[in-house]
Amino acid sequence: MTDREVMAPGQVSSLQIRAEEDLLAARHAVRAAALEAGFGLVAQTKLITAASELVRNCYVHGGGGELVIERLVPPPRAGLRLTISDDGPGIVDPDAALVDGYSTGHGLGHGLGGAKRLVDEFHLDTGPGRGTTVVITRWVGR
Amino acid sequence: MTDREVMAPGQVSSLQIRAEEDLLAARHAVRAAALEAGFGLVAQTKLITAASELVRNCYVHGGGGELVIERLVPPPRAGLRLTISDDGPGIVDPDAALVDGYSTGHGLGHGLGGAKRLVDEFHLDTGPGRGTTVVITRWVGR
Amino acid sequence: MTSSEIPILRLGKILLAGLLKELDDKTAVLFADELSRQVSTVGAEAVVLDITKLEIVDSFAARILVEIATMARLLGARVVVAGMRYPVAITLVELGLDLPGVETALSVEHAVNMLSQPGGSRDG
Amino acid sequence: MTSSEIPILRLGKILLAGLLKELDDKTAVLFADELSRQVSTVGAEAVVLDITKLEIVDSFAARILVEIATMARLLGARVVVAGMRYPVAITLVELGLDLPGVETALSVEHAVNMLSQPGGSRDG
Ligand SMILES: Nc1ncnc2c1ncn2[C@@H]1O[C@H](COP(=O)(O)OP(=O)(O)O)[C@@H](O)[C@H]1O
Ligand SMILES: Nc1ncnc2c1ncn2[C@@H]1O[C@H](COP(=O)(O)OP(=O)(O)O)[C@@H](O)[C@H]1O
Repeated sequence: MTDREVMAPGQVSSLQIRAEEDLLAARHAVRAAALEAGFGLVAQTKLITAASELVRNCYVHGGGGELVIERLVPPPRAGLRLTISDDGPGIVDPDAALVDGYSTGHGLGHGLGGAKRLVDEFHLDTGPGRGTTVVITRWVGR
Repeated sequence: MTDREVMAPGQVSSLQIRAEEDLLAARHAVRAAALEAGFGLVAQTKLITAASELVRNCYVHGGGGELVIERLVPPPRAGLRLTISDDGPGIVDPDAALVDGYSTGHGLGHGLGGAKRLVDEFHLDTGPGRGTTVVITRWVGR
Repeated sequence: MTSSEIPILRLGKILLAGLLKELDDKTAVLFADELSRQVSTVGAEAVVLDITKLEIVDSFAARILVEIATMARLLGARVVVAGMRYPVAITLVELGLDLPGVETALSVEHAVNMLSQPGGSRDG
Repeated sequence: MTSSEIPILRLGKILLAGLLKELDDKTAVLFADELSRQVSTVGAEAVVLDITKLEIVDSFAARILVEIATMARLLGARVVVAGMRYPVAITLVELGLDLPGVETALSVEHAVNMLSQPGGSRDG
């Protein structure tokens, strides 16, 4: 695997989420970026899991979309920012969707709220007919 | 610790709730006042726990605020009155919020209803956009 | 080896399955089918799912693990999930998930020992 | 000593952690991470959380205790919470909280005895 060499600090990479296999590819890309950024084992696992939840939502609920991985360099701190976006139906009631156990499908309904708890910053931009964009950030060394 | 000397009967003291550390400081201040007022061990524990729930709500849900500790002297009885207030979003449905298990966050949802059961008097004044003020009172020797 | 690419070994009345690094949708479904078929034909009394290799358990994978445990339980077999990595345990709890009804063990060895004790309880 | 300032001692296959007077958010998270790492690396079969010093357990602290117990259970270890003060127990019941899934013991000594009995039950 040459994944580990792909991202220099400050670099941005993106990945289309169109098929089931892309979920795996997305996870691999986030793992490679997290290793490269210097995250510890627990932080890495949390970030990849959060990404996995959101990329799956993008595919399952949003009909597919895009993952953008952005390597943040100091100042102020080193970190990783992921933007997961789709042009799907959007979420009518985002506050409800964030509550654990709320699912309109066959999921456990812990994805959105869980992902929020696993990262340092979480922004959800959505609305009926507007698609869904989630931006998550985790800083190295916390 | 000189905490134990701070409150004479009838005296009022107040404490800002702005940061995580203030939760601990609030607990210490309530403990000192409860000892001074002559509460037994169980009553003390109940009052401090109720205060802890409400001060955490003030910080987490209300965005911070203030704790006022008031030493009540006879007549009619010795006791302690705590006022926890914030200018946050307020509570849309206070009756629902008092029900055990109701939480809009990641909490257990036992704070508000639990605090009410732990004290002798409980007043909740809140509404959308009006902030939240909770006044609790516990009398010595019951 | 099975059609799901997840090896299932037989140890007396125990079936031992070693999950791989990743658990995707298709593999999971094939594996669950194959496993329940084997539990049934072999008359297995217990299944040990070795998840030592699994690096990520998101809510999708957690659901699969619980579904496999339920399926085996309905067939009359116990399921023990063994060898969860500690970052995975920390993350699952933060996700608010706790694999209800699933027994756990530190390692496959612990799981097999636990299953060989006649007085071993059924729930974690 | 651990990075969370909560000492974790090892007694054979048992880890013994003594919580301090206060349990705040940051300490709790660091402690949970460190404890699960140790459970995993040491292969601990049980964890005893000594809460003798803990003077207040509000719903936040109760959630933490349950989460730590869940995390240890996912790794395959038992968790016993030992030494709860009686005013704390009275208050928890009035809060409507009962630490689901957490085993309890009167003291650390009781907990260790309980864990050394092979037939000790697994559930609280
Ligand atoms: N990208 C998205 N597009 C449309 N709806 C979404 C999206 N992400 C989440 N949702 C909605 O929010 C709900 C909760 O999401 P989540 O907590 O991840 O649970 P789950 O995916 O298990 O249903 C989903 O059931 C779905 O209705
Ligand atoms: N000071 C406050 N400001 C705004 N909302 C509050 C406040 N206190 C409580 N609430 C609301 O009431 C709900 C129930 O409170 P509580 O019983 O303490 O549970 P928890 O804090 O565990 O969620 C909270 O989830 C929140 O929505």
